[in-house]
Amino acid sequence: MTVTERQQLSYIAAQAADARVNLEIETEGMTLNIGPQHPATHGTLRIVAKLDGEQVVAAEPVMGYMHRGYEKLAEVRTYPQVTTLINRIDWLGSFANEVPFILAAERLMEVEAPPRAQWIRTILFELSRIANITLFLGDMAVQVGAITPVFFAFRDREHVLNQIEAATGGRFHPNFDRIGGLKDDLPAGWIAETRQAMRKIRNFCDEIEELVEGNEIFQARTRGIGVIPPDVGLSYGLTGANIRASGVDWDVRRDSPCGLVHNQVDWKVWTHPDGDSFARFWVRMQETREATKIVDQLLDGIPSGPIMAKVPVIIKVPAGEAYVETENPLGVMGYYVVSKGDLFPFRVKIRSASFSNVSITPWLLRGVYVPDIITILGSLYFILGDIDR
Amino acid sequence: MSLVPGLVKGLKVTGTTVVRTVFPKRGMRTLMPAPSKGAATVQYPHVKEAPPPRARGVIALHEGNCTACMLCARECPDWCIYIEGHKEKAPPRRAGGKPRQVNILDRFDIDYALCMFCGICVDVCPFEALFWSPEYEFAEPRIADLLHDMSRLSEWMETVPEFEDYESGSVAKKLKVPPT
Amino acid sequence: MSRLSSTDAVEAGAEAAEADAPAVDVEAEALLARLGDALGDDLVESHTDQGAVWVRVERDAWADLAGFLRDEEGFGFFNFLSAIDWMPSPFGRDMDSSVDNALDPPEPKEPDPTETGVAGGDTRFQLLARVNDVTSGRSIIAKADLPADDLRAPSWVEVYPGADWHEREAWEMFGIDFDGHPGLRHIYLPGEFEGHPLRKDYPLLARRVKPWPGLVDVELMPTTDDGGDATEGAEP
Amino acid sequence: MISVLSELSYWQVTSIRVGAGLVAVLLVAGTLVYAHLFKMVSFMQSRLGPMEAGPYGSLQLLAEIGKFLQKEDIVPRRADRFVFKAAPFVVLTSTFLLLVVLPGGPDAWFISNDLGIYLAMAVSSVSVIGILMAGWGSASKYSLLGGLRATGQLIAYELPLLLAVVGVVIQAETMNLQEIVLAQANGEIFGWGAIGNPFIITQFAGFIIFMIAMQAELTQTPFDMPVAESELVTGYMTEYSGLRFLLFFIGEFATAGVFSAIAAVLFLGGWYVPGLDPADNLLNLLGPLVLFGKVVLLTFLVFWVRFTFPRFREDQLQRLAWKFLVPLALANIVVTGVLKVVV
Repeated sequence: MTVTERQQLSYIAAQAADARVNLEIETEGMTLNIGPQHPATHGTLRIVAKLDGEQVVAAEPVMGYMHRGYEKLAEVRTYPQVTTLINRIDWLGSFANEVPFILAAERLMEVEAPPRAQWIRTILFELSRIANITLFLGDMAVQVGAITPVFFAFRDREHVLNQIEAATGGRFHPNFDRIGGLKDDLPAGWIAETRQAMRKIRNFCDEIEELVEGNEIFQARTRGIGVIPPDVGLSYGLTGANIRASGVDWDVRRDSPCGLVHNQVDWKVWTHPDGDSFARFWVRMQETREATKIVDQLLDGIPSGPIMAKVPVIIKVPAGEAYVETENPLGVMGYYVVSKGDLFPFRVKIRSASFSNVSITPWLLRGVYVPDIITILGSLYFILGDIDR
Repeated sequence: MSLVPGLVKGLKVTGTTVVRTVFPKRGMRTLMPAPSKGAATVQYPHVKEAPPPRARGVIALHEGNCTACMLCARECPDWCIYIEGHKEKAPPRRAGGKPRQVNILDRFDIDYALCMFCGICVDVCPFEALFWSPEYEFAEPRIADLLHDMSRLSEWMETVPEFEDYESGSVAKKLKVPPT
Repeated sequence: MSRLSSTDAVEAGAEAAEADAPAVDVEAEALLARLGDALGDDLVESHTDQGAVWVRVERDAWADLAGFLRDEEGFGFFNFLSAIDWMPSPFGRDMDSSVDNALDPPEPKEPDPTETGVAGGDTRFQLLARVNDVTSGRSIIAKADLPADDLRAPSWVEVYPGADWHEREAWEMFGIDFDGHPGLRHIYLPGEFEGHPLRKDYPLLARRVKPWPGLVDVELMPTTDDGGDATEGAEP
Repeated sequence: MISVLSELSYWQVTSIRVGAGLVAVLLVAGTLVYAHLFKMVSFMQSRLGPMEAGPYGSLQLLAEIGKFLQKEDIVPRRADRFVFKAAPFVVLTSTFLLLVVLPGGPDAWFISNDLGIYLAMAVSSVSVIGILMAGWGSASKYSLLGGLRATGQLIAYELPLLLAVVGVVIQAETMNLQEIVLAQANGEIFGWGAIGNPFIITQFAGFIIFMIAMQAELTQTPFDMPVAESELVTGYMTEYSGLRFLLFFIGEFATAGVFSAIAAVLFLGGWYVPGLDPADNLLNLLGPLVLFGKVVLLTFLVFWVRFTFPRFREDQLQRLAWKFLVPLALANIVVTGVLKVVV
């Protein structure tokens, strides 16, 4: 049996994962460990790249440095306690993590949140998308070497985080979604402030458009780099902006809405035909603008009424299985919840977006240059917590 | 492609940001540089931003309301609340009445090194003994010092803000913070 | 005020409920019929509920199912692959009131008879996977029983390359071997890790090394036999 | 001033010059770090930068130096110790050598050499050796990649840098930097000599090429692949700590200052102030300040670009150098030469 380059690299990566030591394998090429502690992997992802000069012969991600075992932990926690955990999966858009789980539990309980709760849920859902992707827009620039945009991103993301904090009490870990509704209603004056924040985010998008997107160097660095054909992307399970940048017109928010009121407002799913890193950046940029529009429209039409449906104080979820997925900032996130009629979920399978999104990297990174590794990883946009769960 | 190269536009963006940061008061024709107003950051120990009233900074305990019912400790996902209590006979409330039996709280510790700030304990408390305070300056140099006891938790009660009004269209009931 | 959902969804967990579900999903039925034709007896059971379709196939047909779904039905999007351990946890829930005597925890119980969920099941371990057709918005959840003494299944990597990492995860977490997988090795856990953490009989140490702080060591309040104002401060 | 110096003995003059050189490098570097790296960039990013050490954080650099000096001087076990330790000094030497040909006033110069700019271009290449030493000696893959990138890049951009200077040399008819300044001071723009003839006007293409090549020589974004934080951690500096890292750091900013000074001399009239007699003794005092002002202006451009743009990829950078800058510089030389002969 001939050993292919890929298999050899897999072997190296396996050895690396086993020994957790620096690799010193000298072949005709050079094996470069990018990570686990590296400025570009925002977290502890490690890429074992085999180089020929500056060209990547093969690359293999090694992860698990941050695995927290949420699927196991969720089995010993009650349903309300689980939302605390899953806040920390994608920590930049954490409210969005809670939504599919709560929706899955609601489906099992056959409860539906009142309209006001659904509305506010959707607003917060989109706010966490903005908070998440705003950072991407700056971060992507850092990956290709421009430092300033990320500070702009931090600066303007703050407006959104402030709104999330004012409503939920938590900047990063809201834990605000409850089975049957929300924990609390919005504070007075929140709607007006959120509108203002949306205006600032749109200004930020304009700035980034001029500073990063229109920059010829940025385009030279990202156009044609890391092209993902749509069918390959789908078979690797890519979702979100990554697959829409390959021209696949698929958005769970529009195509299979569940419990959220995206279909009540007027918005557009953006796609880009190129499938390269620039397309992924571009699609996310449009998505941020679109999200601000969604929020603005939803703010106009929040219905009045209660924010909690009638649910028992002690939540026992009837036996059954439900899978609910939503279009989270990073891509499609779903929870397969198996209940046995208990206080605790019997099994929670977390389908996180980044895990599948990053699984394409061995395919994608062959033959690129070292700087392109960073560009591609940056444009795929993963959160380590979303990979390692 | 526009006529102006993107490179120049980029320089314009950063350039305007410099001007905006240094001369924030543009409308008032003042050319006094005031970067500390124009910057988006504040000089933390000198200037402090006030978190919103709902901010989950630290959990404050209203000692008088706690009955050591253990609900918070049971519901805590991290098992970071430690409660001990005992029963006592209290003098009757009305003259001539029988002595009452009350639960006295001996120990109420929250290990903030473990706490995930999820707020479940505050939610489940049936006696309005736990509240969120936006206070956030309780860092400690040693991790063991983050185990805060009853007296410390009660001190934070003073920093608990009044509950805000709700946005219009809400039918939620506004809660009250008990006086310390 | 309460808006309890009034959908007359079929009772989850009911076996073979798809045939007599009130609102028959025509599209799903047609898909199931085509699957039945393609797989024959290997399609063991199926179930539809609120638009979701579950199928359970024989283990040997696991890869054929993937191939059929992708090539014939256009389910090009690989969503996830995992497994379920249907054995009830022998450790209970670690914080039942019966565990209040934490210093003397009960011995691990004999596993209860395994109950499986939607689309049934005969064995303790069950594979679970989901694929989508993004153009038509259809999706299907596939299951396959795995005999406990021979935990192996055909790999999906040939059909869906994205299954690679998911199968590594299932191998690591449940100990399921995938025939034809290019390299089953640890994905999250260190290489020398022993055991399969997501199996129900794998203890969660975080819950075992520390006593539950929710133990009530205030002796229970006698009922308010002393009359008067006992409501204040009384435990409900 | 020359009269004062001539009365002193050789060693006294030498120590004055060495002292002036140190001040010129370190003070300028410190000011640039504070004004640009700490403050301007912070304002660019809507923050305040250091505010605690000294008024408006002006003593922050001293605090940083104190911090670096306290740190352990780590040498990786498999590093080539001598090469690793010597590398930062080689880089810094190149900076100091660059300085010697710079004139600061009619008489305030270190050496007046007829091959001035030639010498400057020659010694600027010495830093490449230092960087390659650092990259190779560190026994780290990131450092090696960074060192190799630096070498390829610096060699590629030496050429346009040099060719951009040739236009100035043709116009000034000398390679002596002092005389280049005088040529600009005494020059006329179509008979109007009020501000002299700063070569930025006639040699604008040369100026642009020089600035781009300079940006690359200084390994500043968009040409910072050798350090490329997001790819190579910090490239050839990855393994350095404490004092030696500080030397690289000072070297980076001091070189930025010195190169800007060369650009100011070549294209902006150096120490000359329009309206004054170039031989005025006042310019011996005013000249260095004027030059410093011009340096601040040029480094502002350098850092403005640095903190605005993303970085090129190595191959794109080489393409820019060989396919765009070199032909453009050659064309500039041809045009300048033809015009020189014709006019």
